Amino acid sequence: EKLESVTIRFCGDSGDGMQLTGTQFTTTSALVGNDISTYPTFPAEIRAPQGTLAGVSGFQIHFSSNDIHTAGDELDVLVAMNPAAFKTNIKDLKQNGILIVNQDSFNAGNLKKAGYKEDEDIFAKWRSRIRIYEVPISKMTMEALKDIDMMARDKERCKNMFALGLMYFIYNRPLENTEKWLESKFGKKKLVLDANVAALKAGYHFGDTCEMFQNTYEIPKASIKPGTYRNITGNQALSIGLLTAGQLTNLPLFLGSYPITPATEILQEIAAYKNYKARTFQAEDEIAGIGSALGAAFAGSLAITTTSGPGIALKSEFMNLAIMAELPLIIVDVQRGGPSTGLPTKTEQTDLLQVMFGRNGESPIPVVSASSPSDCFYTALEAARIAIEHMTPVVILSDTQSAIGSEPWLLPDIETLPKIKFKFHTNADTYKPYDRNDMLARPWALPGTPGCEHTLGGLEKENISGKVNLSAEAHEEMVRIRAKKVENIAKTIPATQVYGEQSGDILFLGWGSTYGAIRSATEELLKRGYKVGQAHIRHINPMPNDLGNIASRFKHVVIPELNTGQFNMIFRAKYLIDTKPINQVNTKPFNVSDLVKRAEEIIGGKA
Amino acid sequence: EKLESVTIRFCGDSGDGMQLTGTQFTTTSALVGNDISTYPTFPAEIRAPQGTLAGVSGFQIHFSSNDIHTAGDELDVLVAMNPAAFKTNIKDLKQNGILIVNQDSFNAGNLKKAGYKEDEDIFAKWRSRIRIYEVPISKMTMEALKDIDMMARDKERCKNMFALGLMYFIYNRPLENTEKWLESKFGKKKLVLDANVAALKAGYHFGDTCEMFQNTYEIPKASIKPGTYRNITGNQALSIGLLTAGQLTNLPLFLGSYPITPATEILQEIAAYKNYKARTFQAEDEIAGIGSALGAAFAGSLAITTTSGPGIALKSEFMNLAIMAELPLIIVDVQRGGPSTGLPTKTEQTDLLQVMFGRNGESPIPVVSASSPSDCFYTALEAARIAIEHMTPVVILSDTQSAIGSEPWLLPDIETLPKIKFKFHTNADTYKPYDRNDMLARPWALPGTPGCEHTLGGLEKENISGKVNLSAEAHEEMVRIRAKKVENIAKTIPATQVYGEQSGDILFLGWGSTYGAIRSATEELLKRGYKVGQAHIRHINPMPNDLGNIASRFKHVVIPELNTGQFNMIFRAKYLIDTKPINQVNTKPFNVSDLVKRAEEIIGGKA
Amino acid sequence: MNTSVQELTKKDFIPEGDVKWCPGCGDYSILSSVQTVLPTLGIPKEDFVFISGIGCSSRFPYYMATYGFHTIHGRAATVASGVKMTNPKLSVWMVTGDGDGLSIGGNHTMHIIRRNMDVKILLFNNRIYGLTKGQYSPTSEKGKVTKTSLMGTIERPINPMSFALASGATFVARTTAANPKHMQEVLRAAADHKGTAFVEILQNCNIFNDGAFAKYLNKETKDTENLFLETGKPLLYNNDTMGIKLEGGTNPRLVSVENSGDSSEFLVHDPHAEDSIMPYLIGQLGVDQEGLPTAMGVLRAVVKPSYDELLHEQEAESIAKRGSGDIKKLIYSGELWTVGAGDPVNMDA
Amino acid sequence: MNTSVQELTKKDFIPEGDVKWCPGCGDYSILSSVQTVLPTLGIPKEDFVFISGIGCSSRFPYYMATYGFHTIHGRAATVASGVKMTNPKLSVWMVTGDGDGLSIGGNHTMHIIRRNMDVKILLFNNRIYGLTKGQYSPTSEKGKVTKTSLMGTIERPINPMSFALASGATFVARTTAANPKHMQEVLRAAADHKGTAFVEILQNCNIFNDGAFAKYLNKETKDTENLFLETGKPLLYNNDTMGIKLEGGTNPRLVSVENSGDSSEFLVHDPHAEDSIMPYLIGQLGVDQEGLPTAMGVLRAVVKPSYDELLHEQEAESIAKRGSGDIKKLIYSGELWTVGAGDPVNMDA
Ligand SMILES: Cc1ncc(C[n+]2csc(CCOP(=O)(O)OP(=O)(O)O)c2C)c(N)n1
Ligand SMILES: Cc1ncc(C[n+]2csc(CCOP(=O)(O)OP(=O)(O)O)c2C)c(N)n1
Ligand code: SF4
Ligand code: SF4
Ligand SMILES: [Mg+2]
Ligand SMILES: [Mg+2]
Repeated sequence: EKLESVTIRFCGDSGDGMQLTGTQFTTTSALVGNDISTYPTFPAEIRAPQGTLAGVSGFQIHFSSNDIHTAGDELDVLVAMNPAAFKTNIKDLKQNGILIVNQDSFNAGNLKKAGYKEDEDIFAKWRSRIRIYEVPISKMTMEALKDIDMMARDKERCKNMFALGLMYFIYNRPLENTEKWLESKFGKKKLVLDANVAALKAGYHFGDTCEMFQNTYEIPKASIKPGTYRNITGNQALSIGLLTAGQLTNLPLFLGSYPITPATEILQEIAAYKNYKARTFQAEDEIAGIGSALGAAFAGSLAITTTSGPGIALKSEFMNLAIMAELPLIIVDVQRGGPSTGLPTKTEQTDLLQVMFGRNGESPIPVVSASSPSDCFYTALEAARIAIEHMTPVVILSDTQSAIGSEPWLLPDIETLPKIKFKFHTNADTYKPYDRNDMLARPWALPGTPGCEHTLGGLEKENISGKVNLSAEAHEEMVRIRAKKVENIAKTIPATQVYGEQSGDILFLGWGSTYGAIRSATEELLKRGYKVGQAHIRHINPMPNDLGNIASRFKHVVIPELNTGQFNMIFRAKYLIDTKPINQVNTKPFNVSDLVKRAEEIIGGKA
Repeated sequence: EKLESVTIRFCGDSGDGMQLTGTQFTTTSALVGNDISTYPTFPAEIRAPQGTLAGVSGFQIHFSSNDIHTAGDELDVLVAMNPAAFKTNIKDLKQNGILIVNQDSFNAGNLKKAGYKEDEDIFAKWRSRIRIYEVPISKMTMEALKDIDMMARDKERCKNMFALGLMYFIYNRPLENTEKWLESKFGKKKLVLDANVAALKAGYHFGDTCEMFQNTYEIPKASIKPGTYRNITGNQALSIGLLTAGQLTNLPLFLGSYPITPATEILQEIAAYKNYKARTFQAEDEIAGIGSALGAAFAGSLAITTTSGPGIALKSEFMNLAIMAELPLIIVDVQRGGPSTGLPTKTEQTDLLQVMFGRNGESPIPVVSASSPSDCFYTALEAARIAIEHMTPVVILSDTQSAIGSEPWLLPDIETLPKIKFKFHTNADTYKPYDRNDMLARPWALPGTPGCEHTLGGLEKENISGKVNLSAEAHEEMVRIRAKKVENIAKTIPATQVYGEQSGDILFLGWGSTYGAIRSATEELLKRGYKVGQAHIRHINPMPNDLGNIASRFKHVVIPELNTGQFNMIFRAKYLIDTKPINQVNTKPFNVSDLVKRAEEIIGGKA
Repeated sequence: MNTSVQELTKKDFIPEGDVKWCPGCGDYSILSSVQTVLPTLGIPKEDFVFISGIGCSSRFPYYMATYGFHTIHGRAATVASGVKMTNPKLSVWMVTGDGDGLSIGGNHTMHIIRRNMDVKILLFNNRIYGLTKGQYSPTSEKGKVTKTSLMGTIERPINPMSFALASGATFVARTTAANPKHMQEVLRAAADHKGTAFVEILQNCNIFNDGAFAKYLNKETKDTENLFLETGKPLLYNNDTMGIKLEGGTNPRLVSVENSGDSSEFLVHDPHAEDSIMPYLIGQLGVDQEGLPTAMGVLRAVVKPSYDELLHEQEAESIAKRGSGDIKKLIYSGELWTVGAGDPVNMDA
Repeated sequence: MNTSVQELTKKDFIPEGDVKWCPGCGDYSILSSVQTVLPTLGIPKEDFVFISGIGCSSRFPYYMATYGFHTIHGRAATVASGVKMTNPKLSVWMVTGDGDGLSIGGNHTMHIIRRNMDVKILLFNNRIYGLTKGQYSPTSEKGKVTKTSLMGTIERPINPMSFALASGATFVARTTAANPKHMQEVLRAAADHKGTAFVEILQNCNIFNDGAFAKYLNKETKDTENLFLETGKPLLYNNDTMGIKLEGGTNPRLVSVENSGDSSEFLVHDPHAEDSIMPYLIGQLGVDQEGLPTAMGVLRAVVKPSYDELLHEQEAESIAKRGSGDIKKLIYSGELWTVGAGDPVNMDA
């Protein structure tokens, strides 16, 4: 049977290796030519006791013969390795969806841990609605490995490979890629390697031989842009982007940071590139992270600090100093659920107003955002360009969804990467600390340069000379210059592309990781014959100058955000357009179907 | 000669006692029945070297036979005790204004310190424009004290009293009040007392006998509301307001704070009231200031933290925790010039967006603002009411102008003070940490209460039980409840009063210390026959529900702010009204005349 | 509901709901010991307050059936101080980690100790950031390889004992989660101390830093690595076969020597000494000075007035002197004048 | 413009524009001493960077004709660290106050010292908040009456020397602004030290805390209150008539005794000792232990690799091992596949 696209979620105990299973299914699917998009779900606890609800970990894969943009709304298939996983994930399975469970783990003990009665028939109320396959995954794995000389519990740990093999069978995927990967991973540990391969094959053959699965499925190749790809998460792409910026500018990279979920990985990624002159400094707190980065910028590094929501509060005072000192500095905020400690592992777009306005005084700062995992790479390059060419701190807004989600990245050819133009000021005779170029950027002269000695600081100053000056005239002028300097950036950004209709009923206006869901909704609505366009912006401050004009070509401007309407407020205030916000703050990315539904209501005048 | 109102500024070296001189002239003027308003100007330095520009300190008094609302635009009289004071203040003196200088201090040395040439005739270009009186104040003071056995330099320090006496003569004010005050101050130090009194009288008689001042002036009594008055600054009024709230609720006061200009005085004021069970804690930093206050709120104090712009950045993370914990906490932000360290002694309204939005996640917080020095008292009471009755942190926005400016305060009669309704929850059987009343406030149960043990925290929770819960449902519900809880406050605030016309050409919509200037401008415009009204709000979040309706009754909604349009943005986004902002960010309060001019342009369609 | 103090048992301090630390985490043993000690203190259950920052260790309050506050990262000391200053009769406990209390929160730790606020501080030292999955902490040994130090750390660890002593700590102790009996003695001593009690608890993170404290437990090494402190007793260890003395008169150094039997030569442990010199010395044993055993137990315990105590004394004194609060006095003070039918009158007149 | 190192004079470090401290402020003398010492160090003018926080003391960089950064309150250490890690050849100096460096900034002070970042820290200790006009600071003596402590403070001051030593300081010294000669010697020693050099400079705030250090200056008391440290010399003072020794063998205490002439009984100052025990002892003299003189000079000076040094060593090692940066390698790594006319191909194949 041929299918267009399928969404599978593997879930089980943190210890069950679901992330790994998911990743394997992903690369294999990529290799057979499907387009893919994935999204993992982690427990907030490190390792909650085995079998408990708090310990459930999952990995979702959407693969298709079309070009896709999200990890999928509802699940076609749910693989649940224990009762806790079943309980926490079953509601996402669609009508008539396939549920595959590891029968062996649905015992009294695990049922109790998941909060069921020991003898409860937990599938009862589902049988009518979905197709349930109870597979003795553990037993059959043990069986398959009976000849391998290994401790029982180690054998049992191969059950995820059995499950993977089974899914490979059902969706007609080759085993080679995973076999190759297992070799590279366990090459030395022969026994472990054999055990995993055996389990993988056993799963595959089980599907083949047993009667359970009447039909298997074909998901044809997608027509994908030719080129070289790798599967990448947003945190990886952002790290590579920053490292690339360092290489392009020939500047040493300095990352001052303090660990915090979900931004920590960026620090860990970049720490592996000391040979790229990438210096990572695990500071004592967020303040020291940005403070050290600002010092590094003063001394000539491409300076970065990374954090997540709660960390921004602590960085705000230094962000303001960076604005006054007019030094290049990249502040990365990987947004997570808030307020306060909130929901550290969940996604949200609720830090926009904080990074725009969370500082005392009039303190304009450029803000750019990433619309997908691979887009984090280009966002990083653009942030570096703005920071250095315009001598200003810049905020990058990413979020949990982009950061830990993954997608295939069509690798750019190096020559086409954007250039970043700048040079240090070294001429003592012409040096004035707050002199201005045509974009109002001031010169960057490094300590160690003879004759360019100067003192920076957070007190108000006078233009050109940079001398401390608290007069009415100086303050008025500097407030104006700092604002204009940021506005000028809009002159350097490309025209906004509108996907779909260029005028009509609805313009979807979005930013950040909602891109995929909005794009899919737009495609669906166009299919249904609506006059819909999508403008998705990278630059939030300054906004592209053409937005007002574009918006004016549509009857409704619809602004979907995973917050209560933050960008919406800024846009409304600026253009006085009665926008239609679509807001959701419930730990989850948008469902494409919800967006489509709301759009139809709006067009139909029901909203 | 009779005059309606006069604006005088005394200025000189930090050491010259100008603040004191100004305060004396103020109380005396109040006692003769004038309405008054004052505003001091301090140097950013503690004691810059004597005679330098950085060391100039000033005190401005506006006194009148009418009811006035500002410290005055231009100066009628400038008293400059040295060249530096002359140089930094002369531009504020109006055409034909009176300049009185201490001739003796205009010597080569002081001229140089002020950056003039030693032999420069610095009055040359002014003679035609203003009336200049060069009085040998120092010499004549020495002369007057020649019989007093005192060191020369101590005698010379009495010159400010001579200047004061002279002004008393010119404006026909009695010496008694100041004499009485000198006695109370120097009673024990007989010599000092005599010297000051002698200088005061000498100044007075000099005016009387010399030919210099042809005419003196009468400023008749203003028709002032009967009652008991005291002259008060905003920081004092705010402190008394908080202390009063403690008394009204019978709660111990806890103020956790870290010194910062211009908020420090509040900490110092309240520190003097230990017998009011007011506990002040000078913390190691702003974070510890608010953290200790939050702990105090948990344990049952009326908890407060005070700071200024840069300190808010450091408090944001805890403000968010307070929002999650739903505990009563008052955060006072006395705004100063920014960004960063900025202009610590200057006034500005640029922290509004920071306190509204400067936190990660969706974190709504009530914000109230004070419109004048004495209004700080009522603002404090209202903040306490909201915090306690609605169980929420509340931000008070004051600013340098209200904080250090002063005006007569018609003292309230104690019985009329607002009541604050609350009681602690002590019934173990009915206790649920996140239970709700009709306003959505949760119960306040203190550690030490048997059976009400509970754990608060910053992780998302479920309603009613307050148990940690990171589910989609719990988060969605709590985000909605936290927002609704703040909106509900609008139901408890009085209808917005519009001064002047209730409909017409222009509605001035303002908040904070711009009140006085806007009121004066409104009065002037009404005099000139324009249909103008003024709505000045205390509640910024939530806004009064009637604002949209009021705004709709006017052709133009004009929003004057000492920022680049912060409240304006929020208001426009909410009501989609094409407001006309008037913005100024130049260290100075609004000039009434500027507001009048801009309003006329707007009505005339020129803006 | 309201059990009388006498009847309190461990069970009263165990809330419903499961504990979510990793199986095998050292935190479990600390939790159990605290729940064992509290009912023996003669303090009503409702008077206990547990305040923490953020970290695995800081989840502690959720697992106690007392009042609790899981605050923000590194700031527990500030909240605990506010609680104690408001209501000194409460028994306030602060739970923190090596990252929470010494990295981001180091400054608050120093100041709460300096003020001698009457709060019991339990610092769970696992020498790693657990909750964020394994980065080095300020107590990680130099050269440690972690996710953020792939070539090994290049910073020297802080010794929590020295840090607390230099901050003026009146009570300082070290114990280990692996030794519940010793831990409970120390916890009891801390509870009995009036003022800040700073307790470092060595705790194994079996997921990200397993075996960090193995040398204190292994059969082969434990006798030579542990030095258990006893008040008034000489510093002996390895079953009293070895001892610690100060050598080299004018330029003294700590050395370990055989115990000839006459132990008069060895340093005697005096936690009550006015100055903090000996505790500072003893706290460095083993940790900063290789080859010597690590001191376990109470290093210092001296009595000084606590901040909250002094605060309320000043308040009482002020009330005695000036009488208690009075709104009318408060508002109607300073230079007043009345405006009536006639002229304004200065009220002071 | 670019004067060669040899020709540098004090004048080269004096910028135009007036200094705005209060007349009589101790800061003037520190400024002058620093400007006197710098030209003698053989370092090019453009390589000096002065970084401060906020406070009267922190205005310092504006009054130096070098590179400077007047940052934010309490955070100078973080900015200084970033500068030094980026360009280790710079001579980085941090200027802070008792409030800036020990109140709000205490944590960063601890960590920069722990890391042994090669930064010279000058802490101007006037035992008061000057810029905010006179509130008590963490070094204010207990009981001090200030604008925020009308009945006297109720917290015990921190001893900057003990704090720095407990943080693992490799160089610790105390001097006073009132003694330029001594101050300049100490500054020179600090400049020559590789690693964090922590210098406490006692500085009089004649406006808000005048006479705080009078006892070290008054004719009558200075001999008995100052103990000037000299490497390898016994701890003698009061013109060598008195000395410090450690008494009471098994339970040692510091005592001051008459110098009989044979000074062999007295403690000998050894700033180079591996452990920080003696410096910790000496740092407490006078300050924490009444009746004894206060030690002035270099308490500790030991050589350890600095953080910036190790950071760049690891970088060099990594480059040697893995070759330097290469964009192509960077981007085209991990599991790659190509989509072309035909089937996707796994590039690792
Ligand atoms: C402001 C802020 N910064 C960073 C974090 C992320 N974070 C949470 S716990 C932690 C460190 C925990 O280490 P430790 O205090 O030793 O506790 P442990 O988990 O080891 O018990 C960090 C960095 C946070 N939650 N908040
Ligand atoms: C974030 C922040 N908090 C508070 C202040 C106010 N402030 C400026 S300097 C200072 C203390 C200065 O004391 P110290 O460091 O001893 O310097 P000194 O003036 O005594 O030399 C304070 C509280 C500030 N500028 N920024
Ligand atoms: S990560 Fe480590 S410290 Fe945290 S719960 Fe697991 S074992 Fe315990
Ligand atoms: S206030 Fe004190 S420290 Fe500040 S400049 Fe004046 S004298 Fe110096
Ligand atoms: Mg830890
Ligand atoms: Mg100071």
